[in-house]
Amino acid sequence: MQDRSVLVAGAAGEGVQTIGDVIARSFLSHGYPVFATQDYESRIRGGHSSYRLRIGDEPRNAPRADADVLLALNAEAREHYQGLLNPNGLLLSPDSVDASAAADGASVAVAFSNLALEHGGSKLYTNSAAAGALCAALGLPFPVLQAILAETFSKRGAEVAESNVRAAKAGFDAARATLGARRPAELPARVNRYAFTTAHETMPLAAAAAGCRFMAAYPMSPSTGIITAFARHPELGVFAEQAEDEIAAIHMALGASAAGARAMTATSGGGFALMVEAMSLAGMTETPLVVVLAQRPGPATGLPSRTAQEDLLYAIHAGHGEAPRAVLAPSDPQDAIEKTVRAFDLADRFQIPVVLLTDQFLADSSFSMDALSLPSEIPAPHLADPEAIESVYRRYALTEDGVSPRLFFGQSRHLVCVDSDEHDEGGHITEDLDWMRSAMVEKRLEKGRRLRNEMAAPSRNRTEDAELVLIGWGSTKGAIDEVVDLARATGHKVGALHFTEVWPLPELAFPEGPQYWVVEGNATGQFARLLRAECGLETEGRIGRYDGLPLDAATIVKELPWA
Amino acid sequence: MQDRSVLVAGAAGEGVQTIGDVIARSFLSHGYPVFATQDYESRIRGGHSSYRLRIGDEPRNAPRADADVLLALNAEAREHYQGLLNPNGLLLSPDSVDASAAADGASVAVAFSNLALEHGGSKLYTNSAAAGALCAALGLPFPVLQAILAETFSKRGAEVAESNVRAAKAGFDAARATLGARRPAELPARVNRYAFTTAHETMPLAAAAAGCRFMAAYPMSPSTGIITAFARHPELGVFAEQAEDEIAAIHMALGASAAGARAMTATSGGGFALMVEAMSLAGMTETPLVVVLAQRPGPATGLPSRTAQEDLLYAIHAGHGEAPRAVLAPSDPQDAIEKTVRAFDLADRFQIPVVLLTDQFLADSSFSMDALSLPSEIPAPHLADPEAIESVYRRYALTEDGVSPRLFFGQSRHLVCVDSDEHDEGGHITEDLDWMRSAMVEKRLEKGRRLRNEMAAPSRNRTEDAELVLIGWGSTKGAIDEVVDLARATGHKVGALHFTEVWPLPELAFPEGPQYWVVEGNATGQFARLLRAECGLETEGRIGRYDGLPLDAATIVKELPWA
Amino acid sequence: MGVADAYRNSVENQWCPGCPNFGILAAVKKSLAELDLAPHQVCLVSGIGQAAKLPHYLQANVYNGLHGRAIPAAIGIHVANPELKILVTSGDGDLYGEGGNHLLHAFRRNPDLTVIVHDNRVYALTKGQASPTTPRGEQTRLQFGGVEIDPAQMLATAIVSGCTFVARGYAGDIDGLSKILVRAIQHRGLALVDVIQPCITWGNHPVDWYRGRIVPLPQDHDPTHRDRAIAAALDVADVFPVGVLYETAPRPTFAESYRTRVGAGPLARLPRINRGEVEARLAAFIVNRD
Amino acid sequence: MGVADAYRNSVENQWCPGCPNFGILAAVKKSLAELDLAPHQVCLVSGIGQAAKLPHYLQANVYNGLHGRAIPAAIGIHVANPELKILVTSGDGDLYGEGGNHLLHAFRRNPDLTVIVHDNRVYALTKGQASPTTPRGEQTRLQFGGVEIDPAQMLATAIVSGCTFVARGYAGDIDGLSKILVRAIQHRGLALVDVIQPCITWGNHPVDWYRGRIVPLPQDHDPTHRDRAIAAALDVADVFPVGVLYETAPRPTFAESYRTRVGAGPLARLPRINRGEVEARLAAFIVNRD
Ligand SMILES: Cc1ncc(C[n+]2csc(CCOP(=O)(O)OP(=O)(O)O)c2C)c(N)n1
Ligand SMILES: Cc1ncc(C[n+]2csc(CCOP(=O)(O)OP(=O)(O)O)c2C)c(N)n1
Ligand code: SF4
Ligand code: SF4
Ligand SMILES: [Mg+2]
Ligand SMILES: [Mg+2]
Repeated sequence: MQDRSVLVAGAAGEGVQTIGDVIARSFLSHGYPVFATQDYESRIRGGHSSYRLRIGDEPRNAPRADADVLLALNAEAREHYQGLLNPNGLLLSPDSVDASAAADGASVAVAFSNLALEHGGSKLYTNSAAAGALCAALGLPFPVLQAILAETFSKRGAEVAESNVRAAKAGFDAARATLGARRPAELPARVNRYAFTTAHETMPLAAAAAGCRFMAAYPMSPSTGIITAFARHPELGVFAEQAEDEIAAIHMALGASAAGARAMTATSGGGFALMVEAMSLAGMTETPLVVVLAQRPGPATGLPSRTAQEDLLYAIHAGHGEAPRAVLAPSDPQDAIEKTVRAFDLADRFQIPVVLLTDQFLADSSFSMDALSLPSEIPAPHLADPEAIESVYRRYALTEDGVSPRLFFGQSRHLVCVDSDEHDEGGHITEDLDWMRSAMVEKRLEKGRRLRNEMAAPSRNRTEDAELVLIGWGSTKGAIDEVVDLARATGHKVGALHFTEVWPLPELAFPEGPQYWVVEGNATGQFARLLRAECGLETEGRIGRYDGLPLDAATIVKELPWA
Repeated sequence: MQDRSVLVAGAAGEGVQTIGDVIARSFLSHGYPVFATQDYESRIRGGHSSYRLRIGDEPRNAPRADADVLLALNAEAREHYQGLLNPNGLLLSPDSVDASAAADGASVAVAFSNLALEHGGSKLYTNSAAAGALCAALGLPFPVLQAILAETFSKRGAEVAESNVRAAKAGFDAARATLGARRPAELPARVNRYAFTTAHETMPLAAAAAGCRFMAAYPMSPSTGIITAFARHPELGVFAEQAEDEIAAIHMALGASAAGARAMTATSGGGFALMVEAMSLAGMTETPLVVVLAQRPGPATGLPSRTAQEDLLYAIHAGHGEAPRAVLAPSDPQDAIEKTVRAFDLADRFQIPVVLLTDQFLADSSFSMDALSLPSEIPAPHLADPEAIESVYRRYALTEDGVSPRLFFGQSRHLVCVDSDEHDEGGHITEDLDWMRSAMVEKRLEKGRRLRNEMAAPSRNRTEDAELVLIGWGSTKGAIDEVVDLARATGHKVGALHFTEVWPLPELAFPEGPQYWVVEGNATGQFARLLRAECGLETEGRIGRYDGLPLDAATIVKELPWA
Repeated sequence: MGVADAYRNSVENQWCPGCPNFGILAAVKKSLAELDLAPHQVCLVSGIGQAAKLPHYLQANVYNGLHGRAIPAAIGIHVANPELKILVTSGDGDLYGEGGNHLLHAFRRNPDLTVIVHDNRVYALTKGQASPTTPRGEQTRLQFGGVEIDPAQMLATAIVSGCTFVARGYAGDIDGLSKILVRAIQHRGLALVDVIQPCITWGNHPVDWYRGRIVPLPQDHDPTHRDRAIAAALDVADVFPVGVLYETAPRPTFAESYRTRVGAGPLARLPRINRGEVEARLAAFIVNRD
Repeated sequence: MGVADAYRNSVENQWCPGCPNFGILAAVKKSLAELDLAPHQVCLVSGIGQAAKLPHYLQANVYNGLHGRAIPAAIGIHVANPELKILVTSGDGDLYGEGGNHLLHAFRRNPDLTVIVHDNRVYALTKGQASPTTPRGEQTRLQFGGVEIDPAQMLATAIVSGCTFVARGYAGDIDGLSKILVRAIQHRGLALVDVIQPCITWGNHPVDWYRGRIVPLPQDHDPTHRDRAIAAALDVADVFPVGVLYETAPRPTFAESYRTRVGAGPLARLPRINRGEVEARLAAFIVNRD
């Protein structure tokens, strides 16, 4: 099937997500990959929300803003979203619309709730009727939807499941009838299977696999899913505590880490602000810590349920004084697994805080992945052997690589002294400026230098012959890769460099020849500035998005020099 | 007199500062400028502390690490500091030292406390005896010291004053006797008069003059002097509140500002960390605010009583999301007056937070200034006239320059709505991504662009023919200017560019020709990175200090290419 | 006496239809009308959460700041313009959780504020986690096995910390609540009103469950009796005594002594300090002026 | 029973000679010796301040974190290694001011910690500003005209917040204090011990002034009686009743249910989760596996 964009729209609490999810699963079970994004307001009921599905033959895990099919659950949703409908698109809604509104496309009215009442026995099944109609409009055989509905509602008893299926069938039939000749050919089944999930769903699993045992956090969109996953799955063995505030959360995690547990926290920009002092503390006490910073548009409360890449320089620089840290920005659910495992490893080996920089787009978008897997090797914790330490243990022993053997509180008879002041090797407060202070600064910096040598170079997509190289980082990879394909298809030699390890940046060369353009989800060009500061790269162009929505290929293409 | 460096050393609580201050005032009243720095540990009693005076014919407000004269109040102090004594230096201490310890210099033992007991009647006057000895060693006529002592102790009654003077005279006489032929010529009186003070003492006065009416802060070295000045001088009319924590401090100040009061807070890096979320809030709500960030070495608790320039990039980037702010880094007590007034003005005109980036060196060092003065014009607050607003007032009205007319709560019948979410012009929460969000982002950015156009270029010191240009910022100006003079004196064409407005950086050109070297009080070269990111400047060299002590000319000169 | 309608504005309300927050909004308007306060004399201050959106839904000055930070902002506003009647309206998570320290120290400062806590025992805006008042054992969207720690006792804490007006109200009783609010607003100093506000979306109990458990304080409740007030404050296992639990003679309010020095009215209206006075102080740094 | 000398280390003490902090240090050592705890079984956690330097001055594990943040760090340590006896030793500014929110919520969580507050009624390390316990009217190096707000009542707050062990001690009475500490350390759950610790450098009263005002609780003081305990906690105008003010049956301690699941001992010793189990969960994301 050709690449299709389907938008399900309604008010919060109206079931948009349920419908979207059912349709997504139906296509997936039929063998077609789906990419799904969510768009919702910071409220519990009402307003506008949508679930967008992108369906095709091959996974294309990148957002599309336009819609080939729009299912509007009510008139307000229709009005709000119909501008996105493509010229030949199809509008499905409960009320009929005058021709002009649906322009060249088709408008199909199906009275979802009446059908639900009539055939399911209750208006409660309205969403299933709508899903049925959507199914018809997309050429999906009804039994596929039926199976998914049955599975979805089985927990609520056979009767509920059957009523849903009946309502769906009614919607399906009604839509088919109304569509008449315009109804699409029936989609053949395929054998392909995809893992369908979000990065914030894979990260807690990866953390558990990496040995994480302690998580404290304070709820904040779009990060709350991380702690929720640990709480929902106590079998993962991760102690998960909702703290009284973000300050407590990160200090609990640091305490746990000093006591030997692999520990993490998760928050968004506003909560991270409250953790800044502790980020500096982790640098000073050399305590491993993983912090998920899930970005949303700011400043301040901003747009709590939207996406952005505005916190890059903040994540890098937030903390007084100078100490090394790493910032990793995963690009998809599989990459998020790898980066999470790597974050715990880097944190532990270099005894530093590591930030996993995600965003609402990554948190809420479900990708279709051929497979999800753990790294073949998950590094063991890097704790020292107490037996190997003769005489007195010194937590901050000066070593060649700046990393001191780490013991935890109560690991053995060796006493461990962790201190936030400038300290001597034993961890006690020092005022020795002649030597100790500088030695400790250099110790910490040396870790940073070695860390830098380990940071990954960006991935490359068709850069060999590229005349224009798009540079991106984090969650925009899918969109940028799509731009490369679109541009190549129209004869433009475009390539892409994509960074998922954004701090510290390794030694990098940017060969002369192509133009370099940075594409990122902010207004001030933060990564472009970083590249200039760190690599001296002068970029020719910048494409930024800062309206709260994810970067999509069409938006990027419009800004390219030949557009 | 030639440039002399005098070091008074002892334990905390032993009176080092009193002696230093008395000697400094004596020289000043005799017509000689003094530059005084303090070096102390983060404790209340014991340990090592020193007061260093630099005395000469012309003001040279820059630290010297070496000492021509060392007054050690006890044996530990002597041992700790005598390495700083110059080959021909003079050591004054209560106990005699074997010749080897005082190398080529002279060692003079004066039993301060015995003299105090004998002549003043109590060991309480030991410090005055020591001051008297120092006075003799420096060639200062005794009556000068006598007058200052009398003035200093007059509050405690005539008897105390007289006893101090007697003890001082005994110390003076004893030292003169011991010095014998080595005693210096008597210093002639001069008519010159200098203002002698620190930047943290002038800033509260400048703030009051600028109309500041509200200050909330939480104690933290080296910033505590700012709020203390307001509390000590209620006549300044500035309401000063010690908050329960830094978070409360900055939110109180923001509330007061929204209610129309010019408001400020002051803290150090660790406290600023707790204010980061509110910095972002100030950006979003467009609430004017002045924040003094007095730097000390980090990370974490670090060295609480020492100095550093480690918080530059942090001050610039601390806050989620993107909004304009200004960072000003004054270089001396007069500049601090100007920058403080300017900070309130910029904050008010652009409705942004402004950081005044100082450090422990600026907080605790007393400069000799020819004069201190307020700017000839102190701009009035930039509040709108409620009468001029027709119909409904909109706090965030979109305007060409991005600045909306500002009314405060209760100023008139117009209602003011201040909001931390993305908002519409009226200040109410918006989820309009089609237009309002981008318009508000651009509004805020436009303020930043205009702010940038107003930022001052660096000051220049002999750059016209310079082959090597030293670039500095903030408190290092005196030291770098001294380097220029020293280098020129040895035939090296050195010049200096000094920045006191460090963010945003204005459009700047760095003509080809000279080498550019950045000199700053940190280990990672933060300003050098900033210049590269903002101006594309490739610097040839970097000189950093990160041991907790202020940059001094000798330390810089040692790092120059020909050294 | 004004009419509550004078406070109506046209901002779209984002609360769930039927949420008892509407009752609090109505009671706030009613009490302001009763006290004949014009919208521009009132400033509503909030943090972030469902409750914290309240200030947007009526005509008044609004300071909608950060999560947990309403109290210090309100204190700053109070000092800068004492002519304003300031109401803090925010959630239990906001004021007792993230902002707990500010409330604790506000009791000490005693600024002239009315603090209205929408106590829905849940973090509603973030979709259903435990708040500091969620009872032990209750399941939430994060505490799946039930909350494992005890609830905070902020009313009792207020009483022992020197707060001179402590009340509990019910969002479902607009008249009763507005009567409490009128007294709270009139009270000089900090007045704390915890309002039981069932969340019909994330709460574990329907409104009915609460309604049956809301009981007025006993007729003979003596609001000046500390121990009885504490007992009534703590006593929320299965019944919520509603009314003014504690009220004693007002203590000095915050910034009073500063105010006697500089005079009344907004600080922004005070004349700037005389330039000469600052110049004299700068001149005083000159050592040994003759 | 061990000897206090076993805890002596060679770190230079930075306190002022004669400071009653030395008494607290001695009492801590004495109580640890009494309980026969080896240094490696003990972890001392502090924030920043003069008091917070205590952990450096004896042989034990040390976590000297940030100002105000000892409590959450101690909670994290407690969860990660329940085998440790954890003592938080920090200042009144640290624990009641900057860290007030953590203490408030720690009462709810009830982790098995002993919290020792060096209550010198001043911010000593920053040179003499008011602390949350400085009485109204007292002059300081910042409150020149006298403190204008009321002191915090954290002992009473602890009592109403569910803390099951609340005591007041005196730094000048090493024996008496160490007896209280022994009970506090033995108590299951959070034990709060506020120690009157005159600051001889910045304090407004000499040690003698305090000594005369330190009185033991009345013989018949019933530590299970809430109202009496509150009265004794609040009653510090000119007399300091010393002893265990409040002690009731221990409540469940923090993380108990997690611990029953994963077993005892340090989390670092637990085996890592089975790789296959995580892989199975990843595989479960595949829609419609056949
Ligand atoms: C610093 C910070 N942390 C977390 C959040 C996310 N957040 C928004 S509202 C809220 C909880 C709201 O609960 P409550 O105050 O009880 O209000 P309710 O929604 O229940 O009315 C949280 C945690 C935030 N906005 N800022
Ligand atoms: C975030 C932060 N704010 C402020 C400080 C400065 N500071 C250090 S100790 C201290 C107060 C100490 O008072 P207290 O806890 O009572 O201990 P004491 O010195 O009296 O023993 C303060 C404010 C800091 N280190 N960190
Ligand atoms: S989520 Fe709960 S508290 Fe929020 S508006 Fe809905 S019902 Fe009310
Ligand atoms: S300043 Fe006070 S509390 Fe600190 S050591 Fe000295 S006497 Fe003790
Ligand atoms: Mg709530
Ligand atoms: Mg104290």
